[in-house]
Amino acid sequence: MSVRVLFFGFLAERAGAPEKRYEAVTDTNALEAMVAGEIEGLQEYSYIVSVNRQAIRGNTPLNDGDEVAFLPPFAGG
Amino acid sequence: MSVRVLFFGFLAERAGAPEKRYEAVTDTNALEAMVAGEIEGLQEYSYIVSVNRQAIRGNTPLNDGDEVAFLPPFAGG
Amino acid sequence: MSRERYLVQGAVTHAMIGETVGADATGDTAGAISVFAGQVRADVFDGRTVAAIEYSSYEAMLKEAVAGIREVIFNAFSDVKTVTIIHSTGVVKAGEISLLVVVTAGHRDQAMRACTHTVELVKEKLPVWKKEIFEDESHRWV
Amino acid sequence: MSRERYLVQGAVTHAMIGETVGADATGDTAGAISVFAGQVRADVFDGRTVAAIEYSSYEAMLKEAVAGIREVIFNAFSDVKTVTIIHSTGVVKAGEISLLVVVTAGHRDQAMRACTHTVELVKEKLPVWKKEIFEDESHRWV
Repeated sequence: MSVRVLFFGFLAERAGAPEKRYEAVTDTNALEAMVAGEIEGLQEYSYIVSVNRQAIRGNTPLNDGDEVAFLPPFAGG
Repeated sequence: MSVRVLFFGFLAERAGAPEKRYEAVTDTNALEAMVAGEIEGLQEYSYIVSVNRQAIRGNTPLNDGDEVAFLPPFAGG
Repeated sequence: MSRERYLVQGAVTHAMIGETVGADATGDTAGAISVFAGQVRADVFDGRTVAAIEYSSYEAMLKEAVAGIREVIFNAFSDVKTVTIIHSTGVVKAGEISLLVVVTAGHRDQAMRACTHTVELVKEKLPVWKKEIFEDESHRWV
Repeated sequence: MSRERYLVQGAVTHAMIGETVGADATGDTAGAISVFAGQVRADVFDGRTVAAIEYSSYEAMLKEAVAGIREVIFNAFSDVKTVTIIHSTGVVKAGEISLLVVVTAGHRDQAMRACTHTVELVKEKLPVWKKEIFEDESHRWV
């Protein structure tokens, strides 16, 4: 299984790409651990995670083809 | 002496003209009495009087060349 | 900033809204622009539908009233940079705009509150009268 | 009323404000039009002056967020007839507009309150990010 992961705002800059693909990741906790290995200091940043465009709270199982996003605080307007 | 008297809104319609000239009128009470003789039911209408574009309260002396106006409630916007 | 135009013959056009914002929101320190436009409604009164409103005003007093409102707003809202008030005179048809208020400020809170307050003062302070003209050509002063 | 355009590349122009009002304030039952425009300020941070803001967004989520805001407003304000939200994406220079909100309603009270509430929800709910670009070409995420 494979999930599409999008990074926005300063997290896109930190991740080095706006979009990546992760294989064999079964839930969002596992994904965050993998991403934390690539983005130094991720734990200190304020952000939310969405799965298929819905913000999640707590660990959420992932399915093949899901679209996960790492969203810094919104700053529109 | 002579004053210029302006009527606005429905009072212009009731007065039959937007502007009239009154002679030998020394204060606003005297003027209102004269106007009341021309506009039937004036006393029952809600309006304010201005002298030289300043709203007045109570009787006010008039001088030659003054501009008096009869103003129904404002209805802008 | 001084805006000399405060009366317009007939309706305020949609283009005039953009032009006024463009004229007022100059410079790069105004972060917020708040606009209110009042439009003539085809209200029904006593079975008759409003086709238009004919506005009249006491122009010399209106000029002073507009200046007075702007002064009140600038004194009350220190972040406000410009205040423009444009009111129609003459006939404005239902569905057309008869009042335009544009306020610019550094930040949105004062821009929006000052715009609301300006519109309230316009209703209260401007020597403007309106005559509703119904579709059957009868009329009513409101 | 459905407004399909909610993202615009670069700045919202002054003409677009008039056009949006013209498209929304149709018919003759809307008496009040309330508009808010947010403009990029040349703020100074740490001795550097903002020359532009580069906006980015999560477009698929943004579309849903705009629809959600409109639904909240229509539910909260029964007199509101239209709500349009247009946000810039890409680079908007200081002194240019990056956000346009237009609300039409029967009467002014709900038009103005709904416009204010829409702007608050835009700040809170739209998945949009901004990067301040300073005159020396350095940048800062805000």
